[in-house]
Amino acid sequence: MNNIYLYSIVGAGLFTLGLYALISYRHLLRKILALNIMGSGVFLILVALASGETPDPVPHAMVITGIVVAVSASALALALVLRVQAETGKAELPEESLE
Amino acid sequence: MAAMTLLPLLFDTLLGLSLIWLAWRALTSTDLFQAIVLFIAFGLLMALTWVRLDAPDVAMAEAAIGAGLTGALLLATLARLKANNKTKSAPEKKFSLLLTLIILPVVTGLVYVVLTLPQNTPGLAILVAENLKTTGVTNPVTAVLLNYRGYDTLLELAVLLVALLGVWSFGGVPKPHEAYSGPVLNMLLRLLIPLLIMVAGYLLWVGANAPGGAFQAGSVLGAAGVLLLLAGWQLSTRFAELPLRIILVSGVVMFTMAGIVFIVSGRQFLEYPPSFAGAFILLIEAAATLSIGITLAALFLGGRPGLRRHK
Amino acid sequence: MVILYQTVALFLLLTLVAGLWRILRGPTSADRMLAAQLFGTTAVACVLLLAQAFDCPALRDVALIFALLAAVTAIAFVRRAWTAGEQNNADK
Amino acid sequence: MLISEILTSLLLAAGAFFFFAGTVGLLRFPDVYTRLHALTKADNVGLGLMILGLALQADSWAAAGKLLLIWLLVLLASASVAHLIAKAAHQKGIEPWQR
Repeated sequence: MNNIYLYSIVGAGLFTLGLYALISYRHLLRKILALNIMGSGVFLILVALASGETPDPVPHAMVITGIVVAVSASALALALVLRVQAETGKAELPEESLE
Repeated sequence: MAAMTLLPLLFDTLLGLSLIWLAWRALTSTDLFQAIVLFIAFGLLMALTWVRLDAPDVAMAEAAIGAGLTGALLLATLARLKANNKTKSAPEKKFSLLLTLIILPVVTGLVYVVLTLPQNTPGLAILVAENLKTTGVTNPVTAVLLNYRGYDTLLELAVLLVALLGVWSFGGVPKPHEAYSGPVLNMLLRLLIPLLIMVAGYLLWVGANAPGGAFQAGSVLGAAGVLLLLAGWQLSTRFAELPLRIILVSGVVMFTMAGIVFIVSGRQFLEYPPSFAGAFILLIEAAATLSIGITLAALFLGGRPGLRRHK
Repeated sequence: MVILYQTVALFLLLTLVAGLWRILRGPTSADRMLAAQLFGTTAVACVLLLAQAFDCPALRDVALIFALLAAVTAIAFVRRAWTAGEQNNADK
Repeated sequence: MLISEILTSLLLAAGAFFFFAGTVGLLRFPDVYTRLHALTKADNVGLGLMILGLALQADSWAAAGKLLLIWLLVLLASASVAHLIAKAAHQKGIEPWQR
């Protein structure tokens, strides 16, 4: 009966995967997916650690608001992606690095 | 009796591995459409995970947002990306080794910290349960959202509005280029929309003493709005200005007003008297549900209604 | 009975994971979307079984939300993603 | 074992079989139209059987009614989605598979 450890480790894994993809891809839509997966990882750790004999309702409430905020932030980010495309013709970050 | 512990363990392991695998494929597949579908599937499995973790409130929010909004939002955006932005999406090769070296310590650190955290601590659960009688509701999650941590929820409603303002600042609604929705879709909507509104009302009502509440109900309402917009429904300009804005801010306004009323009567901001708390919470939640639903649908619209987009 | 519910739920999760293969394989976008649709129906059954196994009636409301919103993503796909300008990469 | 429990077990097993058939169809059938057919028919029968089985164990008529409502909703969604996807595929000129 230890799904607490299991799901917390899955949460940490999701966070890491998201972080990796967030840094290594230039396409903005991909970055938004990566951010959402990072967020899911954090939510998973919070709820997993709160579960047990008596589930703690405080993290549950935080995660519910978190899910709604995440989707509205994604909507704003997607609108920004379309705006970037309208300005530059690309939905990616520019190629050149800081020099 | 071994099966009693083995089966859930197998279920959890399979679910956890699928989550990791789906996230990995969604983030690395070269085709963006495929990535989005994998991400939608990921959201569904997250909802199952919340079910397994004894968090039905969270599962409801995830189900409503994941099935009703995220997928539609991502697909609608993908449709508006130009063809050369759609397919290729390769990782940067230059830093991949360096990045792995940086990320490995992060993951080991995270896993170490998570594993060393004390488990089965009741956290705030006891405190919440002890004072539940004074909150006016019996569902602890609703009590936390609307009573103990009312500030958080109020500010969260404000965050939703700010996100919408951000989207509106980019200009008007993009020109719809849609065909007639067809008899099947129309019929489906005629059946679904009233049901969705009814279920939103049900979730709002039941949230006082069982899983449910303003956020879940608002998300369901938002999904109803998304469905209408997908079928080509347009907000009449008569309602696009003042009436829409009044509904959008009604949640925040109701919340703030309830807070101020108690300051005037000699209490703290958002400190409800136990005898009226249930009624106030229902009132605030009703306004919040309406605001959340309409805000989410407006976010899906992707621009300010009633404003022509100038080229 | 609880063991039966859990076994069937596990079995459904297995068929669901097998269905993932179709998302990866395609070949058309519609095939991928179909697999996601399968996920919706199977998830409803899975949640209902877990609701019965753990005797938690609130989970039925989760299944109700899934059932109500099962069509939204597919409608978005048909009305937006697939009709508007996928000409370039549909038949590759 | 009660008769209702035996009946529930049988219905759940039959439902599981139909879900299995639906997934096999999704994986093995040759084109979009046949896969649609496999999914939206087999899975809904499977869900219907399972819901019937679970409704036998429900505590109240209200709970059984909710289960039935869920099944009807999934039927409605699947039927409409199958139609919409098939129509869109046809309009895009995807040829039905022929032997």
